[in-house]
Amino acid sequence: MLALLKRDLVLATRAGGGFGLAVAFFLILCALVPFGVGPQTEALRPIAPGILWVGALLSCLLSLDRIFALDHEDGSLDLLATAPLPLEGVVAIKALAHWLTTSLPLIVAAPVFGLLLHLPGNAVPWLVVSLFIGTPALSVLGAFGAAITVGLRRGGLLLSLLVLPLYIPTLIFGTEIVRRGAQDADPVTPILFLGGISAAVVALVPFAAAAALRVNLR
Amino acid sequence: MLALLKRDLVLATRAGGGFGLAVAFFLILCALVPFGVGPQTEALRPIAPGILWVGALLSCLLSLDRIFALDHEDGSLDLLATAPLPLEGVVAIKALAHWLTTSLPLIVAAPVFGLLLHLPGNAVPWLVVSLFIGTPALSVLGAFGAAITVGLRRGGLLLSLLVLPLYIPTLIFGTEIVRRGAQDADPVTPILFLGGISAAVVALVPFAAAAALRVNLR
Amino acid sequence: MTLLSVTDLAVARGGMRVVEGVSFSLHPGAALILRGPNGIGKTSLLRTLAGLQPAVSGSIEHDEDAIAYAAHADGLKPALTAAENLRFWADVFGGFPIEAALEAMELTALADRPAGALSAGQKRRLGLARLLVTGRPVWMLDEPTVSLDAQSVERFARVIGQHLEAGGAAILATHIDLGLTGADVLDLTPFRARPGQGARPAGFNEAFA
Amino acid sequence: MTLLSVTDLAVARGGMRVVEGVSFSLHPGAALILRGPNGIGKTSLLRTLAGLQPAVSGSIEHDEDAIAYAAHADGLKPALTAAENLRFWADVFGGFPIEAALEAMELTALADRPAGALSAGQKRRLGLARLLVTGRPVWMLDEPTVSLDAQSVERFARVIGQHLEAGGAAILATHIDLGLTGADVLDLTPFRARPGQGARPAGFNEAFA
Amino acid sequence: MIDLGKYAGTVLAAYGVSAVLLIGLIWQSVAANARARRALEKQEENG
Amino acid sequence: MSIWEYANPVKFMRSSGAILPWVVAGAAVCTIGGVLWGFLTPQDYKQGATVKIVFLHVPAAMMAINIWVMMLVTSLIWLIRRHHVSALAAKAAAPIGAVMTLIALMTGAIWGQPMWGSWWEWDPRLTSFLILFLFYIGYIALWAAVEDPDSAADLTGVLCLVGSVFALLSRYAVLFWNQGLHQGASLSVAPGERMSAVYRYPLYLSMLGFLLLFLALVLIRTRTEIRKRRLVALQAREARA
Ligand code: HEM
Ligand SMILES: Nc1ncnc2c1ncn2[C@@H]1O[C@H](COP(=O)(O)OP(=O)(O)OP(=O)(O)O)[C@@H](O)[C@H]1O
Ligand SMILES: Nc1ncnc2c1ncn2[C@@H]1O[C@H](COP(=O)(O)OP(=O)(O)OP(=O)(O)O)[C@@H](O)[C@H]1O
Ligand SMILES: [Mg+2]
Ligand SMILES: [Mg+2]
Repeated sequence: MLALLKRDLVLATRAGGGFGLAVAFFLILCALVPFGVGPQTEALRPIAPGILWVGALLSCLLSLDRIFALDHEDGSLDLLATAPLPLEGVVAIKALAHWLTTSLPLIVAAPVFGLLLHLPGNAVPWLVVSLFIGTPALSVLGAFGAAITVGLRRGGLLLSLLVLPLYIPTLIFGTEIVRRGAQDADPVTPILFLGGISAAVVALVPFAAAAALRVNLR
Repeated sequence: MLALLKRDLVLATRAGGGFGLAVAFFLILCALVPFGVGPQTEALRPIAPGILWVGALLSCLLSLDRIFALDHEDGSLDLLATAPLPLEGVVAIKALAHWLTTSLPLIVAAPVFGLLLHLPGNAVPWLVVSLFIGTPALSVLGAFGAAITVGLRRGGLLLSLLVLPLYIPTLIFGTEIVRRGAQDADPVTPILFLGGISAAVVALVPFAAAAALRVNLR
Repeated sequence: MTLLSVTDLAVARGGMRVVEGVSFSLHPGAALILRGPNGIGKTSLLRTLAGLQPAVSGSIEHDEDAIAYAAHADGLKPALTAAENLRFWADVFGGFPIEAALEAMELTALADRPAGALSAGQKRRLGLARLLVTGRPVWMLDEPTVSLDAQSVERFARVIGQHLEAGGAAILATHIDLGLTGADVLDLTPFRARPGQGARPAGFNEAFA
Repeated sequence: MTLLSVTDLAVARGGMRVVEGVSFSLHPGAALILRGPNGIGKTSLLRTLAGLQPAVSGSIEHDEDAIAYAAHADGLKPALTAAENLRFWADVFGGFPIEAALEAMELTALADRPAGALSAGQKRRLGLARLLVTGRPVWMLDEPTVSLDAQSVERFARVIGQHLEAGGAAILATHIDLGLTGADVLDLTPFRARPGQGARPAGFNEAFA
Repeated sequence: MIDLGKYAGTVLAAYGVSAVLLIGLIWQSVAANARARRALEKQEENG
Repeated sequence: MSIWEYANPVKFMRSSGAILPWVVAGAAVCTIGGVLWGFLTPQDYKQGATVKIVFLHVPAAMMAINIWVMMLVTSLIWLIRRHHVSALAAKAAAPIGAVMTLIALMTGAIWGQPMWGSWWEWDPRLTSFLILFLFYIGYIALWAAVEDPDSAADLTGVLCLVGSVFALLSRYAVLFWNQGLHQGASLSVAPGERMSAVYRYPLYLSMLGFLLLFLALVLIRTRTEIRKRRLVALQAREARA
C-alpha cells in the first residue's frame, strides 16, 4: 500500500506527471472570472467563496480523469488487481495520492487566489478549513467517476457529467461555511454536515469504485 | 472536404460520439454556480453574462480534447495526412464540425440557461449574438491546442492550460457585448472587436494548427 | 500436491464463451504451454485463471496468492527507472530483493535508466524480471517472448527452468518454441466453444443470440 | 518511366537515424518487399516515403498524388458501417466506386455491418479495400497481412497482382511470404545507420550524442 | 371555446410544451422499435 | 412459474406483446381523458386558469420520481440476479424519466412566470428536480458511452445506486441551502388543505394515465432494446465464426 502511495507521488512530481497543472488551471479560472464578471470589488466579493469552491472543484475534477486510465493503458492496473492488495485499497490510496498532489496545493493556493477575488479577510481561514474538510470527498468521488469511465475513449466530458452532480452537497456545505465565516456567523452546522459527508464518502465510495474497476478489467 | 465534414457530423451524432455532452456539461456548470454563489436574484443577475460565457468556453474546451486524438489513435490522421486534402483544410473542417456539433447547440441552449441565472431579458439576444460571433474563434483556437497536445497522454488539463489564456480576449469582448446589451448601451464597438478577432483567428490559426499536427505525426 | 487444478472450465470474451470444457492440473515443477490459432481464447483463459475475469462455469482451485500474471503490457512507468519500477512491484508483493532479478535478466547495467528510454526488448525483460520478485509459485505468461531476440529468449527459458526446479510451475501462451524440456502442450483448438450450449449465458451476446 | 525513385535516403526515428544510404526505384508493375529484423526501420522508411516524416538526407522523387499508404492501424471508425467507412475514403480520394472494392475483398455481405462489429481479419480486409478506392498507383503497405488467415492472404496477393498488371506498383514491409512472383526483396540490415556519421544530425538525440 | 382568462397564454404554453415532449417521446419510441424490428428481420433472413 | 422467468427475453417478448395493446389503449384513454377533463375544469378563484397546469405538472413530477425508483429496483435486480431484461428495462426507462422531469420543470417554469413573476427560482423543490434531471442525463450518457453491454449494465447499475444516495442527499442539502416558495404536498390527506373534488378526480385520472403511458412506453422501449441486442448478438456470433 505504502509502496503504491510512494510510486504515485513520485510519478506525479516527475516530468510529465502534471504536478501543479491543477493549481495553474485554478489560477486561470480565478483570473477568467473577473474578466467575465467585471473587476469591481462589490461585484467580486459576494461571489468569491462560490467561485473559489467551483474552481477548486473543477481543477480537482479535470486532474482526475487519467487517475486510472494511465494505469489501465500500460497494464499496471491488471497487475495491481492480481497483486496482494485489495482493489478497494488501491482506489483509496490512489485517491489519497491525488488529494496530496492536487487538493493540498489547491488548499495552500486558495487564500492567495482569494485575494484576486477580494475575498474578505475573515473568511480566509474558513475557506481553508472548508476545503480541507471537503476536498477528500471530491477526490474519492472523482476516483469513483474515473473508475467508471476508465476504458472509454471520450472519458473527460462524461466523467464531469457523472461526477459533478455528486459534488453538489459538498459544494453547498463548503460555500455555506465560507459565507457564514465571512458574515461572522456560526459555521458549525455546515462544518458538521460537510465532515459527515466527507467521512461517509471516504469510507464507502471506494467499494463502489472498486466494483466499477473490476467490471472494467474483465 | 465535404466528405470529412459529413463523416465528423455523423460520428458525433452516432452512439458514443458524445453529441450533447457539452450542452449537459454547460447546464451542470450553470446549475453549480448558484449553489456556490447563493440563490438570490440580485446575486445572480450581474454575474450571469460572465458565468454563461465562461461556461460556454469551458464546455467548448472540454469537448475539444479528443478532436484529433481519436483520429490519431485509430490511424485515420496518418491516412488523412497522405490524402489529397491540405492539412490546413482538415483542421478547419474539423473545427467547423466541432462548432456545428458543440457550439451551435450551446448557443441554442444558452438563452434557456440564462433563465436559470436570471439574465435580464433584454440581454438575451445579445448573448446569442455574442456567442454566435465568438464561438468560431473558440473552436479554432481549441483545435490548435488539440493539435499541439495530440500525442500526449495527459492532454486534457494541459490543453486547458494552453488554450484558456488564448480565450481571454474573446471572453472579454463577448461578455462586454452582453453587459452593454443588458444596460441598453451601445454594443457595436465590442461586436466589431469580437468579429475581428474571430475572423482573424479562423483565417490564420488553422495554419499554425496544421504545422503542429505535422510535427506530431512524424 | 497440485498447485493449480482446473475442471471443466468455460471462459468468455465479449459476452460469448470462447473455450469450454478445459481441464488440467499443474504440479510443482510442471510447465504447460497453451497453443492455438489467433483469437482462440488463450489470453482470455489466462485472465480467467488469474482472477481478472469470472469463469462462466467450471472450477479453478489454487492457493490464495499463488499466481503471478504477466500480460502483453508490462505495466512499466516510463518516468521511473528500471530499478524503481522493479522495487515498486517487489514492495507490493512483500519486499523480495531486486538485485537477483535484475541480474537474472541481465539488466543490472540498465538499472538506473528510465524505463521510457529502454528498447522494446529491454522493457520486456524488465517486465519478466517482475515475476522473480513476486515470490509466487505459479507463473502465467501471455506471449512472454514478444519482441525478445534469440539470446534473450534463451536466457528467459533458463530462468523458467530454474523456477520449475525450485518447485514452481508455469503456464505459457506462446507461438514459438522455448525449448522447455518436459513441458506439456495444451492445444485449445478442440475446446472451441459451440454456440447454443451451456445452461447459463455468458453475457448479453449469448443470452440474446 | 519510374513511379518512385529513392536516392541515398537516410531515415530517422526518435531523433536518431535508423537506416541510411537506401536507394532504389520502382517501375510500373514492380513490387518491392522490405525485409529486416524488428526495429530495423521498415515502418520509419515507409512513413518517410509517404511524406509523413521528413527525410534526414537523400531524395525521394515521385508524382504528386501517387502514393497510397496503409499503416498498422486501419483508420476505421467503429460507429460507421463498412460501406460508410469505405465511401468516406473514396470521397476523399475523388469519388471512386466502392462496390468493386468491397467485392474484391469479399466484404459485400458485410457492407452494412458497423466496423466495430467486424472481426480483426475482416477489419483488416476493409482497411485494404481502401487502397482500391484511392486510385493511386504506388501502394505502400506496412505489414498488410497481420491477422489475415491463409485464404485472405491469398486473395490479397491476387488483388496486388491485378494492381501490378494494371501498371501500379507496391512496396510492402512484411515478414511472411506472399507468393508474389517477380517481386524484388530489399533487406534493410546492411543499411543500419552507424552513429557518429552523417553531416546533419537527425534530431536532439544525435546532435548531443 | 372555453374561457381561459388572462392566463390563456400560460396554460396553452404548458399544454403545448407537454404535448410536444410527450408526442416526440412516443414517436421516437415507436419509430426506433420499428427500425429495430426491421433490422432484426433482415438479419434473420440473411442467415 | 416464478416471476423471475419473465426476465427471459423470449418469454418477455411473448408476454409483453400480449399485454401491450391493452396497456396502450388504457394509457391513451386515461391520459387523454384525464388531461382533457383537467383542461375543461373551471377556473380557480385565486390562481385563475393556471390551475389547469396541475394536471400535467403533478403527474409528470410524480412519474419523474417513480421512474427513478423503478430504475433503481431493476438495476438491483440485474446486479443481484443477473436478469438481462431487467437491465434493459432500466435503460429503456431512463429517457422516459428524463422527459417526465423535463415536463415537470417546463410546466413549472411556465407556471412560475405568472405566479412568482419569474421563470425560475432556486426553490428547493425545483432545484431538486433540476438535480434529478442531471442524474438522468448522466445515466443515459453512460449507457450510450460504454460499448460492451455487460459492462454497461453493471456500470450504470452501480451509478444508479450511488446516484440515488446522492440525489437524496442533495435534496436535504438544497433544503438547508434555501427555503422555498413552492407549495407543499396538497394531495396529502391533512384536512383543510385538500384540493376540492373538481380538481382532485381529473388529477387522479391523469396520474393514472401517465402511469399507464409510462408502462406502455417502457414495454415498447424494452422490446426495442431486446431486438437491438439480439441483432448485435447475432452479428457478433457471425463475426466470431
Ligand atoms: C420548474 C419548476 C417546478 C418543479 C420542478 C415543480 C415540482 C413539483 C413537484 C415535484 C410536485 C409534486 C409534489 C407532490 O405531489 O408531492 C409539484 C406539485 C405542484 N406544483 Fe410544482 N414545481 C415547479 C413549479 C411550480 C410552480 C411555478 C407552481 C405554481 C405556482 C407549482 C405549483 C404546484 C402545485 C399546485 C402542485 C400540486 C400540489 C402538490 O401536490 O404539491 N409548481 N411540483
Ligand atoms: N474486447 C473484445 N470484445 C469482443 N470480443 C473480443 C474482445 N477481445 C477479444 N475478443 C474476441 O475474443 C476471442 C478470444 O480472444 P483472445 O484474446 O483470448 O485470443 P488469443 O487466443 O489470446 O489470441 P492471440 O493469439 O491473437 O493472442 C477472439 O475471437 C476475439 O475476437
Ligand atoms: N516513438 C519512438 N521513439 C523513439 N524511438 C522509436 C520510436 N518508435 C520506434 N523507435 C525506434 O526506431 C527504430 C525503428 O522502428 P521501426 O518501427 O521503423 O522498425 P520496424 O522495422 O518497422 O520494426 P517492426 O518489424 O517491429 O515493425 C526502432 O529501433 C525503435 O526502437
Ligand atoms: Mg492473446
Ligand atoms: Mg513496423
